[in-house]
Amino acid sequence: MKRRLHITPRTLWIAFAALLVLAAGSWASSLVPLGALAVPLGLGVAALKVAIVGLVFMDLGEHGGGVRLAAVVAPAFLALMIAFMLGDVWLR
Amino acid sequence: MTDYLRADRGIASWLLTRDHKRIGVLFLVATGVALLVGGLFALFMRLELATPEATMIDEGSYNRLFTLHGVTMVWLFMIPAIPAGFGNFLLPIMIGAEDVAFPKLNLASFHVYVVGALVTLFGMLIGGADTGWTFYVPYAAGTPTAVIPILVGVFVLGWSSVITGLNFIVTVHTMRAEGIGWFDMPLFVWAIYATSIIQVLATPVLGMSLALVGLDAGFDLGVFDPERGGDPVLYQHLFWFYSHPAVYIMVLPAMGVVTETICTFARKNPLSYRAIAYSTLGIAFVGFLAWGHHMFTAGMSTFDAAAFGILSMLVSIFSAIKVFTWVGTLHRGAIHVSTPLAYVFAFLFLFVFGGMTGVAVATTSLDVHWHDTYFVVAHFHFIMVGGTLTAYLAALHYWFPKITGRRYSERAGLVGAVLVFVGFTTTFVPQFLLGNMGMPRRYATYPEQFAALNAMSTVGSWVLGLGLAWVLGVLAKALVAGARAGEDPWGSASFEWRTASPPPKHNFEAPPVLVGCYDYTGEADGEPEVRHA
Amino acid sequence: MEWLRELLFLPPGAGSMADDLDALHLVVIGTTMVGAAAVFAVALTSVVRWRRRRPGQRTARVTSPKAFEVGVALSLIVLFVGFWVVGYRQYVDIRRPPDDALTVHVVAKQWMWKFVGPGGRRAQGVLVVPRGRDVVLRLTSRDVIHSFFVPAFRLKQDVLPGRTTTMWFRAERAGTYPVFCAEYCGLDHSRMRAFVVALDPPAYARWLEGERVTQVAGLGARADVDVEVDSEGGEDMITRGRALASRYGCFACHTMDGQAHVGPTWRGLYGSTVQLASGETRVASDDYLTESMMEPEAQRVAGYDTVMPSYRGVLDATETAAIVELIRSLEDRGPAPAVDLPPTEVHEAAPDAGAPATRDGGTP
Amino acid sequence: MPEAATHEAHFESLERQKMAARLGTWVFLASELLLFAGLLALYASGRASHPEAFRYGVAHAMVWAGTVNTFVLLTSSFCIARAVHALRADRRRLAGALTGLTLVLAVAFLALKGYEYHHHLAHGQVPGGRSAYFVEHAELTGLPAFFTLYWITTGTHAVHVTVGAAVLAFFGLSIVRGRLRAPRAHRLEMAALYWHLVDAIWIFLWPMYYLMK
Ligand code: HEA
Ligand code: HEA
Ligand code: HEC
Ligand code: CUA
Ligand SMILES: [Cu+2]
Repeated sequence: MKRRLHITPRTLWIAFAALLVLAAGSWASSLVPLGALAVPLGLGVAALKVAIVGLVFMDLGEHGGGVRLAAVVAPAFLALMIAFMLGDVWLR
Repeated sequence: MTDYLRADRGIASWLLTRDHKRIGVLFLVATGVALLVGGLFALFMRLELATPEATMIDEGSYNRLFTLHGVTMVWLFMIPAIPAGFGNFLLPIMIGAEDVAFPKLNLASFHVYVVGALVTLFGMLIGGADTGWTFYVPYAAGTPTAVIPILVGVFVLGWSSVITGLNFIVTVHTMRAEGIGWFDMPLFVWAIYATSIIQVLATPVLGMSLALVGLDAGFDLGVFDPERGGDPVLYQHLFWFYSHPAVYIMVLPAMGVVTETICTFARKNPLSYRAIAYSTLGIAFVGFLAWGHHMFTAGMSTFDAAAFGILSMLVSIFSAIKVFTWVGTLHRGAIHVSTPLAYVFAFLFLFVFGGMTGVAVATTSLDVHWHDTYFVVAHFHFIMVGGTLTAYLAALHYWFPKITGRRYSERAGLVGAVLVFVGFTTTFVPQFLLGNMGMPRRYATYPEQFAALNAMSTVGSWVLGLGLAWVLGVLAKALVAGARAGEDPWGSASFEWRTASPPPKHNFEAPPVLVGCYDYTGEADGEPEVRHA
Repeated sequence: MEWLRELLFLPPGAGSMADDLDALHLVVIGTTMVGAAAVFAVALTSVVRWRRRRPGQRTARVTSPKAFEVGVALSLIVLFVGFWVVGYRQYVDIRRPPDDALTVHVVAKQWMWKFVGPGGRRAQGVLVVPRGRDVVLRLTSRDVIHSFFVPAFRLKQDVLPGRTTTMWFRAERAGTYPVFCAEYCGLDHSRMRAFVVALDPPAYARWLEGERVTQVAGLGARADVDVEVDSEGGEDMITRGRALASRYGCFACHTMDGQAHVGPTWRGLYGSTVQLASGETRVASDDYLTESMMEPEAQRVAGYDTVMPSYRGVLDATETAAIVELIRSLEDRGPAPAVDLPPTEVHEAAPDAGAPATRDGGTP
Repeated sequence: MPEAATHEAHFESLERQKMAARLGTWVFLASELLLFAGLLALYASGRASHPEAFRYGVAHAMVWAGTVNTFVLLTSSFCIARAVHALRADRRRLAGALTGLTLVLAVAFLALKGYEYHHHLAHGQVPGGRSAYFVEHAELTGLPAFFTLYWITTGTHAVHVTVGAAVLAFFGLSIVRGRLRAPRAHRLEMAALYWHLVDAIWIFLWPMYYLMK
């Protein structure tokens, strides 16, 4: 039973290029004052980049349930932890 | 083929073994010692609390005692005891595997445990810490006692716990024998699996929080110092993010033991396999979102109080489902009361009571009175001693023949169970009442009005100690002089009983047929009779 | 009700919330007992009814109907969520102090409690309050976390360094009630005790006029608590606040006459709605003012710069209280009286006025 | 009735080992992420209660160093991913070279980070908030918290970079010496997964500590 590889070296190159473009965009946007937008933009682009790294470099799409569970649950708990701590700090 | 005990000889063949059964036994011995040490701390504490003033033990020593008691019981005994002890021994057998997925890592987890235990012990010997097992800042960052070695010790113990959990998760996913699907495994495996998830995801958070306290204490970094923009309440969030899920690390394996014991001694299939399996997962995941119920009076926002309050209620439902399923399993069974089942009955009563008092303290407004009083102390001892320790004793008796190949005296075992139950209730029921009266916990001295109930509790703790010593004696005697146990002394259908006692080095002599671990209907291949309760 | 309390060893309730809380307590604990007993009883009867009759006995496969499982789960959810609904409403009441309450500043430090009451009356180890009047405590700690716990009121609140938390109560009966520190705080944590003395209005008035609480409440003989009342007492908080404000240089930036300077004026500030630079608005309460002094950047007022230094560690709690009192006196309604007297309705000439005895807090 | 299970040595098979190793690594990565969770949550909470101080800290970060380092790590991540593909195709020279490049980039990252730390120290931006710098900025009460968190978080990250680099160096040598070949490419894959995690965490640290003014 051989695993089929959907990710080719070409895909890697495309992903790499996308990462570079996104990073450059992040940096450029930080030069202008963004005000309240800075945080959502910074974190949003970061999330996008991490998604690319996860799906392409780390080959996440290829794996079974256990791997996906690990990849989803940990960030989810991290997010919930932050949400509840902010729910305290902001609203106390 | 020789059994795993006789397969190799010499100390090194134990300390460097990669056999999951031997590693399990090593953990059982080590955690047993921890129980003894932690229990002795408790007995000294109760001795001091027999009278209102500080008589035999001064305040400073008392404060160290409850800290060391909590640390020892939680991290050295309870968290590894059932998963790393019984789990290691049984999990591969129960899924028809030859060993865990990463045997070397498994041994490493024991070695890491020993290192952590030694560092903790070193901390205790050079004076011990007086922070409580919760290490709340800013106190823990400024205490004059030896908090740093204890923090380091617990940090290391945490990694042992992560490694064990990781190994078990992978083992369950990849090592199940052919034909054993997820819903064909004994439910104990589900319990250990869910526990492992918590260990892997929660423990690193503890590690980082303790490291931060250590940096505050050792290098004055002031991470949680309000003068420097820190916030001590945030430490509490981080600590409980681990420590609430950790209470389920302590109880889920015990619940697995209860399921196995009940099914074996009632000769019955569980009333609902899936209800138990799913509620186990439910506890593991939803359990992550209830941590704030330890902080209702800490000055947390009312929004968070509401959220954590209701999430605590939701996670409780899963436990209740399990309890009802167990009781339902007895229905139409063929019950034979032996020592393990006697412990399980004690568990049922004490866990329901302890769990419902958990629901009581999770009721936000009521916790305002109960928080940090003896009511909470009673709540968690009902679950951890009345629940988990009792289940641990059940497991010890239930699997004793499998692990050692010998049988203990049933009558003496029952006497032990009764002593433990009586001692337990005398110790901890008065503590609920003390909590209602308003006696705060971690009090070395207390006003006169609390004296009578405290005295009663102290007497109870001696009976409990006596009971446990009795149990130790009974099992020690059985170890050397017990009658030989056959393959399956209880007439159980579960997989671990389908190999010799003690099992051979590679678990099964000949490829076994592993099917129907809860099948107690007539002939194994006859059409099972299905009925509704 | 009273006998049920006795059964559960609850001290007699003396606070405004105690009765409601105890009612819920009884329901929850009652359910617990019944539930645990029922589970145990069913298990035990099963042992008898379904005991094994032959060694090799086998059983039929029994599974539960889905509807049964769902039904059980749902009814428990309803029960538990019911607890939550009632409990959370009470909790909100506990956490939200009423307006127009008497404010007492509480400072905790290892291992004692200090109180600064209305009119600057200071005391250590004993908190004197009038019966029947809402009291708000503003608590802060000088060192580690402590927790202010009054079992008779069924209330407790953690006391944090670097932050002011609040708690409120109304003593319904005159009496002396023990206070414990409920958060572990080091060596003498278990000796960090105090008393709340709730006085009938006339006795309270006498105390305000300078009579010692040991006489008013007959506390003299208590050995287990360090009761010490600051004899200088009565110093006018507002005068003190003004002196402090000029000593610490607040008037370099703030005025009391309504003119904006480097910072906003203090006149009419108290109780007004402040527009913050972040876009939010806050009501200038005691909390807000305290925070403004400790962490000016956290809630910068719109239109001003971040130039105000933090006074954390500079102003201690009694000094903060005095300045807050000063700012409060500049509220629009004109200077508040230095001393708020409790309403003097005469109660059924309480026989225990002054020297009450309660089960766990009575005079020996 | 399910098929009778038999006790076989089937779990010896390489395929199963690969699955186990891969799942084990992912579970470990999940664990590692939660090691950082506390630090990230402290940042969020700290920023919520001291927005000005945190924004001040970010605005005065050494943006160019952080940015260069971001590109360094992104490139290294790509290299190691490409190396895994190369090894699977048994192109050992390419795999070895790419692993070596990854290592060089890792060292570059650490060197630049070290330079940055040095710069902070010289300016009194130390962890713990005890320096003249913080006295000058006394009105920003959250500034010590910002810098302490910055040091601990990036420090923990740097430790991970170091460990990851050590593991990669080990496998790189094995490839060069011809001991690690296509059939066992999953070993390099595991090390690469860890490296990607280190990269992914930095991807978040970069905006947090350099960009979100
Ligand atoms: C094994 C350990 C363990 C377990 C399983 C639990 C389980 C629970 N705990 Fe407990 N808890 C601790 C160990 C544990 N706890 C410890 C150690 C502390 C103190 C920490 C410290 O401060 O040092 C603590 C403290 C603690 C607090 C904080 C108290 C305080 O400090 O103020 C709270 C508050 O909500 C709480 C709640 C709960 C709840 C809701 C559950 C639930 O999961 C319980 C669910 C179970 C049931 C609900 C029982 C089954 C119910 C039935 C069968 C229904 C019966 C039928 C009817 C009523 C009809 N716990
Ligand atoms: C797993 C957890 C666990 C267990 C089992 C116990 C067991 C006991 N505990 Fe513990 N306890 C805690 C966890 C636990 N505790 C925690 C977390 C705290 C909070 C600490 C803090 O505040 O920071 C606490 C606090 C605590 C307090 C409150 C201290 C205070 O707040 O001031 C008290 C007081 O009575 C107490 C008593 C006891 C007693 C009498 C036992 C008895 O059950 C002990 C009985 C055991 C023995 C007497 C040993 C005998 C054993 C043998 C003879 C060997 C048998 C061996 C084999 C069978 C292999 N405990
Ligand atoms: C260097 C100038 C300066 C000094 C000295 C100063 N303040 Fe301020 N203060 C300000 C400024 C500017 C603001 C408005 C911006 C802000 O909220 O940070 C302010 C705001 C306040 C507020 C909130 C006012 C509102 O309208 O919401 C309070 C309360 C306050 N200061 C109290 C004090 C006290 C008490 C002292 C002395 C112990 C003091 N200040 C010293 C400049 C100063
Ligand atoms: Cu103050 Cu405990
Ligand atoms: Cu909890």
